[in-house]
Amino acid sequence: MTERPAHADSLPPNERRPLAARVGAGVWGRPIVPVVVIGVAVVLPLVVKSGFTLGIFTDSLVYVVLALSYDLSVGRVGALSLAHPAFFGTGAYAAAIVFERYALPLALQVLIAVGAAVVLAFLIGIPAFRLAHLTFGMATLGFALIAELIAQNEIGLTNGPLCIAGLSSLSSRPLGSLGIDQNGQQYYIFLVIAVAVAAFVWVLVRSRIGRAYIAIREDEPMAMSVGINPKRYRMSAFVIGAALAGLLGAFYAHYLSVVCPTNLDISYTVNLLVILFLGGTGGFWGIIAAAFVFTAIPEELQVAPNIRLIAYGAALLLGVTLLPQGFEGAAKNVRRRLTRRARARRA
Amino acid sequence: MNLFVSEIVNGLVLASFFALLAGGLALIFGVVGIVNFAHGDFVMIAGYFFYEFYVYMHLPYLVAIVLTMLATAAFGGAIYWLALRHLIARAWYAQLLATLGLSILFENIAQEIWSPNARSVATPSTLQTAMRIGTVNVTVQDLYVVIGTIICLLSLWLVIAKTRWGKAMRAVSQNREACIVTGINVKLVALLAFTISTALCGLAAALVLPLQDVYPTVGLAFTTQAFVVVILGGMGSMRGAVVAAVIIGLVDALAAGYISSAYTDAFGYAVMILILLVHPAGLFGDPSQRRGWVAL
Amino acid sequence: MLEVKGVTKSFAGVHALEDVELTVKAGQFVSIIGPNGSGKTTLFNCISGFLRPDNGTITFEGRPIAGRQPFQIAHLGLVRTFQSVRLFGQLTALENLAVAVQQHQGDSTLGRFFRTRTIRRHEAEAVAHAEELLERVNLEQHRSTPAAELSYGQRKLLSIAAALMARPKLVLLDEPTAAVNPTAILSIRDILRELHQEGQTILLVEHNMQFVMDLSEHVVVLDAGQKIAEGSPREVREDKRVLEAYLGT
Amino acid sequence: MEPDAVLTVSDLHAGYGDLDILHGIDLTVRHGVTTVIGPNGAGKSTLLKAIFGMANTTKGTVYLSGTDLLRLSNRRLLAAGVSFVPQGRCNFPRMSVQENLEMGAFTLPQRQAREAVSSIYDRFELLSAKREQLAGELSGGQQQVLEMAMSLVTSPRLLLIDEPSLGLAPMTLKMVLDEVKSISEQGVTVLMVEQNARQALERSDWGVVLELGRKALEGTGPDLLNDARLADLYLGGAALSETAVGDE
Repeated sequence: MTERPAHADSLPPNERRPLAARVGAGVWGRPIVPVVVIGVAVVLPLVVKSGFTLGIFTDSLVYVVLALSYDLSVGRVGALSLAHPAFFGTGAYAAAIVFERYALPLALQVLIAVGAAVVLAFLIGIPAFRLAHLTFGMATLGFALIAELIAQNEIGLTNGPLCIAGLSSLSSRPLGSLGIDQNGQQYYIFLVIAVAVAAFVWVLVRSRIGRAYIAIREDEPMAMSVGINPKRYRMSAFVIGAALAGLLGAFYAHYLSVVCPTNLDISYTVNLLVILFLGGTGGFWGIIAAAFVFTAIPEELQVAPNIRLIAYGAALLLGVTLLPQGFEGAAKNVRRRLTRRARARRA
Repeated sequence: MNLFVSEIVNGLVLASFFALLAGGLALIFGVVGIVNFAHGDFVMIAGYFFYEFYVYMHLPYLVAIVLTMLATAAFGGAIYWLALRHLIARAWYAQLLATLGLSILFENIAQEIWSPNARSVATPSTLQTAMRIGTVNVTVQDLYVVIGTIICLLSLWLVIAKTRWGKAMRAVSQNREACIVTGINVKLVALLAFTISTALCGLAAALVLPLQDVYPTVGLAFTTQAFVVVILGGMGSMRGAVVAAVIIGLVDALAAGYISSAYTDAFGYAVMILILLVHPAGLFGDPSQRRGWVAL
Repeated sequence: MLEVKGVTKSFAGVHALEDVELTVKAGQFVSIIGPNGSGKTTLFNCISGFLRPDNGTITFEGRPIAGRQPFQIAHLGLVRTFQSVRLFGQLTALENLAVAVQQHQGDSTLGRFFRTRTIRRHEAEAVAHAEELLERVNLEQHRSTPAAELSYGQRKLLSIAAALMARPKLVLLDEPTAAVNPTAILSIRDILRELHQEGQTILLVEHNMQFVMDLSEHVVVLDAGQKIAEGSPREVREDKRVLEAYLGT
Repeated sequence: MEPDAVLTVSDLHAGYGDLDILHGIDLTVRHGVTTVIGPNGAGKSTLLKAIFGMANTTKGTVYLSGTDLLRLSNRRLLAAGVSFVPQGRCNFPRMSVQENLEMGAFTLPQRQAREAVSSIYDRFELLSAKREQLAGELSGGQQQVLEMAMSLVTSPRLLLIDEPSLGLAPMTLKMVLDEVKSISEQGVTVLMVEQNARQALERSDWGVVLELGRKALEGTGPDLLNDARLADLYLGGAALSETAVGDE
């Protein structure tokens, strides 16, 4: 028996918490940040004329959605799955296959893509969640690898390494009539998806479901003792994240107009882990910022891919070693230290 | 029958490679207490070392093998002291991410130094001689791999079982606090274990290189294979790692021979997942280990 | 209300509990005491579902609960606290209470997400109840403070409030005074007394004898996994075997 | 400093991280067995850990006949003649008794280590019969004896033992405490923390009672056992200090 209570320092109460953190207050909290961010994102294509640069921002939006959906499992319930690209790729393949064979409309393709990702998430999750920590991660990695091998080898279904090509690209007639070109239209479509998914995640994590997620991540026994079934909630975060990735995959297939086995590749996982852990797992704005920083900046600077990866690797190694809580956590620490110092000065 | 026996031989060669990889990984996990996701990259780098010594400098085969082991061990020890030892008290997922970063770093630095192209090593023709054992062709190389592995693992076992520092390694893996009060230098023991583990990577690379090309991104595949084996054997158990290496090696080889070579890796994973569902802690793991999820 | 019969639990061959009997009647305040390693916490863990007893039965309001999952037991109205404060540090005091009410209403998952009118009403009620409890434990001015920033004693109080959020029929309190400063102990004592006077059934595990003797109607003494005495606080205090259990024989 | 003092602790403040547990302990340990008792959370284990450099010491001194212990690394402490048997299992369960003792002698030169281990076998016949058995397969009491033996391999002058009776059956407990007593009779000064106050104090030359990080009482074993205040401290009668909850 240790004689040490877990934590005994007492800080003065912090009354200046954002409204959104209070139960019963509006879900949206201070609207200023999202309004500014969305505003900037909307006017961006009017400023940025280069199709290349706009494409980079579109890619960043894709990573925003992937990272936020992946974080539901990694950051919110603490299940370090390594299978997220499998859901994304499955969504893309599902949409591509039903488009190619039955020419279904986009809405149906998206539904089917989400359905396929959800089914796969249950297939992976049911056995994998019987395991824990690293074994869970390795089991999900195994499933992800099997999914990629299927995409590579089941040529009758996926064309294998030759990819499914010739998908109609995304466009929007109303935007076209406003004189926005193809690149701009695609950008706006992904902007709408990203805003919708971000809003969904924001509401979800502030609902009672989100509070249950935090509860089981922070303290599973305590969560159980107040009546929360950890298995069910952990699975739900995993499956919801998969559904969002599948949805994104369907649109992404049309954005690239081609789907290849590399869409399921583990290299996505590596990028996403960099974004999540340096942006701060279980966060929101930190992840969004990191998705942009780690996607747009290296692309825009046209850094050679392996130099960029050297930087990623170093960032991950040093970041995890030196900043245990990511950017957001580091920023919070700095803020806390500053307020404490200010308070001390006042006193 | 012929196919079966020759696949068993392939399986044993594969198993030897896995045993060296996974044995080292288990040693790091058990003694140092780090989940090392850059393990396969040490093999990749060792592959290039071997290439430099053997192909570029034309050193004799055995000399090149020994030099590769020494160089990899020195390199591993240095990396451990500079970077990895700071991760000891951290959670497993933080270790996984940091070493994943290290792996990306190695991979791309290797690309800068040695180019992304695959390199292969032509072994001395004497090694490629095929011998007929019964009805099956076995190359001298195959025998070298299996026998070299067995000798290496046996001597490692002797070191761990009989020597003072070997015993200290076991002691550290069993009870860190007790080590502190008995005055065992835990930091030095961990460094030693890491160095031995990377020496095994060096041997694995030098033995197997003629059978497998080396290229900068090959490390991640080695790492995941090593993890499959170590998790199946039970984290931190050297014995488990060796047994699991034989299982996975044979399964991979037989599946490649009889079912489909395209899905070889998938069978290893499938076996791991199936066995884990029955033994969640692996074959020789400690089932009392607490369940844990990422908590930041 | 709670009946524990013949409960036995051993770890690696060592009997942590041997044939323990315990009854808690509705409205009663019962305490379990005993020296270190006497099996108090093990008994608690068996009752709250964190351990499965090797033998024996545990019934709560006539329903057998031994071996059920902790969250299922919580649903039946039997809620516990922990010896080391377990709270969700990132969440505010009020949110910690809100999490605690999670599962006790039959809301649909979709409803929870879209915050239908019923949900909003339930949440409003829950918030009102939480405010009330915060006031009870004198934390109303800390409603928006993250739990990690509260003092240890305040967090203990908050965790008791969290257990009460679900309006449990029986609360199990695991050492509420451990590592708490003397003033906070007094306020915990007053709060528990008040709760009990209002009819709350309470089962307490505690080291602080003063606290136990002050509050309980009935005391059960465990030593080396066995019940060695029980009765009113006075009877127990005068029991020779109890003193021996503490000072050794 | 008193002439017969082996260990002198003065005004020791220690804890973990930001948390202070000991609030100024003064203590003189003389030859024989000194037992520290006290309710949970009193800081008993922290006291031993602080002496062995395993807690965060913020103030105070610890002298072992003139040597300041607080500045020493654990290996230096062993060389200075201090050994520590922490609470809970402190052996290597999947190593043999022989190997465990060798690990206890890790800081000694090889030859000296061999001699030390064989003299331990002469001292503990129980262990001598079980050289090749795995430590994890011994009974709880035997493991406790093994752990004490491991810490005696370095021939310490001062032995710190934290709750040797933890989790032991009553009969084994007596055996272990008798062993502690006989260790002290062979010239090793023992500072022991023990829950089982009566059993421990009966075998002690001096007893110290801690409460909430301060020294509450001290005296010879029998004196303390007959002190009414001790029972109150454990069973909460009249308040021993201002910290207890007031009676109705």
